[in-house]
Amino acid sequence: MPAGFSALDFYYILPELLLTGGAMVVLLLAVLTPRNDNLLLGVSLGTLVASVLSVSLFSGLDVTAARGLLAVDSFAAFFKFIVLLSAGLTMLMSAPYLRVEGLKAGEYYFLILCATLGMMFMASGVDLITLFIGLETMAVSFYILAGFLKPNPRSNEAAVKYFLLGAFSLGVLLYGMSLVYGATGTTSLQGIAVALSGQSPSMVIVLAVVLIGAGMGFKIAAVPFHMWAPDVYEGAPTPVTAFLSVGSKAASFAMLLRIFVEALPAVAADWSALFWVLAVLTMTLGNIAALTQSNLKRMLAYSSIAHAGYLLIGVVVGTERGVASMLVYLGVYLFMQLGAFAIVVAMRRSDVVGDELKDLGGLFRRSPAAAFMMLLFMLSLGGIPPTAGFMGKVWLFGAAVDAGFVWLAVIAVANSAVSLYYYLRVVVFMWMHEDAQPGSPLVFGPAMTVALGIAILGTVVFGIYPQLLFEQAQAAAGTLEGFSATVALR
Amino acid sequence: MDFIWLIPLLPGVGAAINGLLGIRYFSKVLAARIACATMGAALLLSLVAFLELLGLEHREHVVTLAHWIPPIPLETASGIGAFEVPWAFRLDPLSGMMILIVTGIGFLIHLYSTAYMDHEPRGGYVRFFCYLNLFCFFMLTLVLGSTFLVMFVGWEGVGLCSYLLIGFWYHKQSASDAGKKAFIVNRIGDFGFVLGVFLVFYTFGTVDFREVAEAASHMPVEVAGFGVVSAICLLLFVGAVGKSAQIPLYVWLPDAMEGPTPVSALIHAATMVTAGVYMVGRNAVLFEHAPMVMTVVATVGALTALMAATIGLVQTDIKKVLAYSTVSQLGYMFLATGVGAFAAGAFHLMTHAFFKALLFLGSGSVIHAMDEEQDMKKMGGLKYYMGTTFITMFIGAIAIAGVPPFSGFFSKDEILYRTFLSNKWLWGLAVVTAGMTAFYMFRLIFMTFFGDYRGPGWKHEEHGGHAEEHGHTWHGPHESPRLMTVPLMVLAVGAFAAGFVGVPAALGGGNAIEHFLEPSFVATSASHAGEAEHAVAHLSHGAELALMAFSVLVGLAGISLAYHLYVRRRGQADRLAANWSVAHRVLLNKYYVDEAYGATAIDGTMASARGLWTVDRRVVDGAVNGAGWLTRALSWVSHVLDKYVVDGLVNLVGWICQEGSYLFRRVQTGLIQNYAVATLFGVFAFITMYLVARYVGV
Amino acid sequence: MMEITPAHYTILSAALFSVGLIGVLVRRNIIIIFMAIELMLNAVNINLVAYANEVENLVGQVFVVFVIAVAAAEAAVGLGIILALFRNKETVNIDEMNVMRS
Amino acid sequence: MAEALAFYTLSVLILGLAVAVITTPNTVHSVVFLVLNFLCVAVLYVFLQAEFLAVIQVLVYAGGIVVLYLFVVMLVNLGRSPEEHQDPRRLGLIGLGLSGAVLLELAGIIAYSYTREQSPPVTAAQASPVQGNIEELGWLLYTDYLIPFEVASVLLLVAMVGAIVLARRES
Repeated sequence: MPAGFSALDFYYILPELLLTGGAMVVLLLAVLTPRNDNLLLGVSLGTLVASVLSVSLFSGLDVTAARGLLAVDSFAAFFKFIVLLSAGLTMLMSAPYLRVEGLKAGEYYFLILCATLGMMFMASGVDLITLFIGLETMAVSFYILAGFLKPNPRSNEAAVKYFLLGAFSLGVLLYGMSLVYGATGTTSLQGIAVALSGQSPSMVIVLAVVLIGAGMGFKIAAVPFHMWAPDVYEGAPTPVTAFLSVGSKAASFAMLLRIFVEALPAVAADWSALFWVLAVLTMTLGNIAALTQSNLKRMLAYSSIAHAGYLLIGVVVGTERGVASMLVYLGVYLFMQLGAFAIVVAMRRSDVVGDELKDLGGLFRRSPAAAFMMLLFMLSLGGIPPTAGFMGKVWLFGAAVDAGFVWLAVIAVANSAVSLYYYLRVVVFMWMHEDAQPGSPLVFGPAMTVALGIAILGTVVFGIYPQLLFEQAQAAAGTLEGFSATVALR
Repeated sequence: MDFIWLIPLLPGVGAAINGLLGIRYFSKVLAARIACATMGAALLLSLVAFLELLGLEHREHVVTLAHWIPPIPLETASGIGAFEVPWAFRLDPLSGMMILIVTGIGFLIHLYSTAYMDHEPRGGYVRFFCYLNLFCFFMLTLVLGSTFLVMFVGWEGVGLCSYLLIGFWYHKQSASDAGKKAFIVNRIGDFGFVLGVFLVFYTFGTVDFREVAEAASHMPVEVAGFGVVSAICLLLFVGAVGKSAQIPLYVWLPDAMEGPTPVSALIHAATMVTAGVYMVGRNAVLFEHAPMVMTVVATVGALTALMAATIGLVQTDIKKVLAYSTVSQLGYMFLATGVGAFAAGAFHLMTHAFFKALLFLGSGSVIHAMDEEQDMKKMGGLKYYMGTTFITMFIGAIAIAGVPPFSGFFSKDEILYRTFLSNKWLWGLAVVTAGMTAFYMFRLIFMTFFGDYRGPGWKHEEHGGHAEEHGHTWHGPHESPRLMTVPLMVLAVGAFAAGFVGVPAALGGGNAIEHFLEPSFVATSASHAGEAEHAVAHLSHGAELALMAFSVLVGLAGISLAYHLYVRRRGQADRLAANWSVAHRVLLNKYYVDEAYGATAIDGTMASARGLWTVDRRVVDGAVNGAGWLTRALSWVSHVLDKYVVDGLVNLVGWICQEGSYLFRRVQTGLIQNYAVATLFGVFAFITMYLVARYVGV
Repeated sequence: MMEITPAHYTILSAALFSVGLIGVLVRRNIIIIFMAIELMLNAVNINLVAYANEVENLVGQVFVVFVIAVAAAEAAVGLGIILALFRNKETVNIDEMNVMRS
Repeated sequence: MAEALAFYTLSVLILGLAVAVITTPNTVHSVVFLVLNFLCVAVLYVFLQAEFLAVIQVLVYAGGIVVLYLFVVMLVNLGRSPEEHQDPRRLGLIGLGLSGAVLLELAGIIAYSYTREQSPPVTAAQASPVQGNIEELGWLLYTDYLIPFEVASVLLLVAMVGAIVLARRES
């Protein structure tokens, strides 16, 4: 054991260790029993559950481990729960999809687990190097997953687009990080904050803010760095799209918050302005572009862009309230977005692609249960009470008003009103259109049923009783450091 | 009385059962029974709750079901407040009256629909009842909700149901367009409402109606300036304008008639569209503290009433006449609230619910009898075929025209009286509207039920042609089945008798409803005692009676004018020329010129013999001519406004969004490098922004 | 001019970064675009090493090790993706990859 | 003086080779220029007291990555020029202009702030128990940065699995 690395450090990275171990086991099983999909799913889910349990061991702590490279705090725990849950739901909805598409389950689950591992380091890293390597682990896994449907040219194209633009934005991000290192001489977030405090921020730091903002903006699909998202979301396998739009986005937000709130409070006024512009552009363009989409996955892609815009409000606000409400929104977004994608996955059958809006036609007559669930997800995405989406919006927009960003809140409310149009358009298709495939109801396997059940439960329960989520989010936001300076500079 | 939460829930359960199971498995009869049973049970519960309410000292009962939004610290004008919202329902006189209206009329319309929708295929039939029940669920949540947010749940929900039901026959392009239009227009209103609620919380630190009223009652009345309360009220009123179809957002309601007729009766006449009036009444204390907004409310109400009435004069589609009439009557209610007569507004809301639901259902019966024909020019003489419908609709028309002792008289007169006390100009507008209302309602009655039958034939040669397109044979106009006429009769009784709860003091009554509703419009029961000091000025009973007589005379004049034009003259005309029977197709003034000319030319000798009477008549005709021309001009102006300004605005918003959407789609070229260029452009723009901000100094 | 400061290295790195940018934006051969991205990463590395030299700690060099590792990983995956694409479409021209748009 | 001479020579070489990489029509030539570019950068590292990185640069970049490129270039040998088809909607010139503008901004800001702030913040160099660049770097990698190091190994495993999954021909 190297000097300065104690047994405690290994204890603190137990969730990550379990996940890595599980991933290796899955990879081995994929070689030994390549056709046993259920076993692979079981082991993968078991790994996730074990990881969740071990995360909850540390949920009340607030310490740094591994020589100051990782934070074990409620903030990290909250995001780990989110990414692990989204990975679990993704796997559950993948099971039938893999069967229909005839994909190899072993490598697929392995890559999902590795992407999750990267996300967990993004959530807990407090050093630019850790964050960067976590981001890359996630991104490389997603490059492969996006192109997992090898015979499908759309999937190829999605992979190429995501890969090239991802590598490009990585260059921009790294350039910004190198500037920060040059100005402060350290990569530790804490160290950066200390080095920058007490001096008027130089233009180089502002330059770094823009470059890092652009690099992270790419990952969360913020306008104008969003353009990959619709194409990649459309071409990638649907469960991967779901995971990309929830897990990847959540982890990137964690990393973004860590970098900007913990390391760069000295230039809070600057990045707050940057994200103000990004938030307005993102939600407006996302919603308006979604209005006329005919492909369901593409529409959900734009919707997820718009939601990134709402989430950015929490970053703009930058206070503990703002971050807490953003976390609530992320928690809510997880259920509704994954639920909507689960329905899209359920529409996929050997003879039907099922990701066009018109494929939903008459779903209410074919599968009333599926239609009602989709209705709930759409209402929640649109922010209609009493669904969870409404709660998230109330808190988020309330935080914005509270911090004096009234115009931002007004724009966000107007955007929500616009967004209702295309969400309800889905409802119109399900209820008021001719049956697209008469007489063939959707079939939910057990895995899909569980996934949909969890998504519905989250969407409804957090709409009626959001207390639990609020408490967790507040505790998580409380452990993020650097607010005092942010508030002072607001 | 803790069971009041069951009242909204029961229809909700009905909707859930029919929606989840019924569409696949239930027969028509079973689905209809479930829907009607849940509504019936809700009606019974409402009655019980209402009776218990009468026995309460404070006339108020709040039931908190569960926590909804846990306390969220939010900044308000007076420090940090806890934004906490429970699932709470409030039963007080206003909501008590509303639940009776919603469940009572709702139940009748459910019954009526079982027969009216009978020719729908099974799936559509069950779907219809599912929506209808769902609507009642949301509507009852709206009226029972004890906070702005619970009300908002219902507010959005009824909007959704309305949207679904307008587009019920979605394969009809016009129907789905109308649904879309309703949706877009209502979004504008909702935007105002949401902002208003935000501002309410910011100002008062609570969203509970009672607490807001308490807090507002301690604020100064904003007589001179436009303060925060005025801002709140204006925003809330924007919401009400959208929901209750007032200028300038009324355009969706006439189009909403694309929905099935029972829907028009329930949602677009009796209940949902009155939600705006209800909401303003609910916040009476707030509005009383914002006199400027009150003036806006009254003016908008009066103008809407007048404008919609003028349009109603020239419509020939039976449902369109009723739709404009509804807009006009809603304007009346806002006029009442705007002059501070909240009780009168609510009273008119109730009587209107009866007679307008009656008229709509009656028109549905007529349309049913005429095989889906809605054009009054193709009706006529129907009283010989469908006596019950005729008599009940006639009662409704008398009620809306304001003839004593029918219900409309009392409520309308109360509004006119209070308006007279407050603003003579608005009173003038309202009286003119009352005359027009009487005219066009009886024009409707006369065109539909009197004169000769002008519809398609059915007896011999044309027997198959028209009817068999619909898949069933039509045997000519006929009375509707009992399930449809019984609700008509019940409503007719209501339309006749509902006014007696509010007989004014001048007629020896006690104006019971006003005293009953009063607690809902004041801050506390304590300040109720001090009500006398801000009591409005009174006229002597004699003057009041004179006003009353005047308004009745105006109503009667309207009726007699309609009779003059659509019954008497036509009879005369029939003897004169064979083609006279389609004269009502001709525009009003032209009709008169021709008629007068024909009368003088052919009956010239008779004319000289009649002497003075003819001169009289010419004067009258001339005046009518002028009025007709003016009306047409007004209608035209309203129509142009409607089509190019209001529609234009709505379309513009939609157009901008749509074009923006296409623009963004064009930018999305699919070329990776263009995406990278966009990223680079973002970087460049942001760096430039900072450079400019820092070194140029903006 | 004669004294070589870290600013010199940074400006060299910025220039190399921009050359990479231009390569990404104007070439149509995916493989060359990919090489241009490698140039961008190299610019970052020069920056980091120069700064590490300036601030006299090795964290920057450690960072470079990781950047190189990531570059290797990306190269492997990226070339795999290009191969898979080539099998389907028989092209490596980036302009022929716009099936999904608008 | 000598340092300046070396720096400017290397700079010209690095930039010139980079421009050659992105302008040569022949892909194989491009790869060769890339190798030369990497070697020049490695020399630059030696000047900056980063000997270990110089070695890595040669081994991993020039030796490993570039060979991979060559393989792929051979594998996707096309019958026609890969640049034959051009989409008219592509904003190549705008990209060129923007790149130039961003370069100007970057260089301007860096040069400006360097002349303004002559005292770069120097944090305390971490005390290391060993001497020499390579030992020190190794020490740091296996103590302070052990976690990212291990994650990087997972990342490389992912890349390996991914490359196999993507490049394998389906039977």
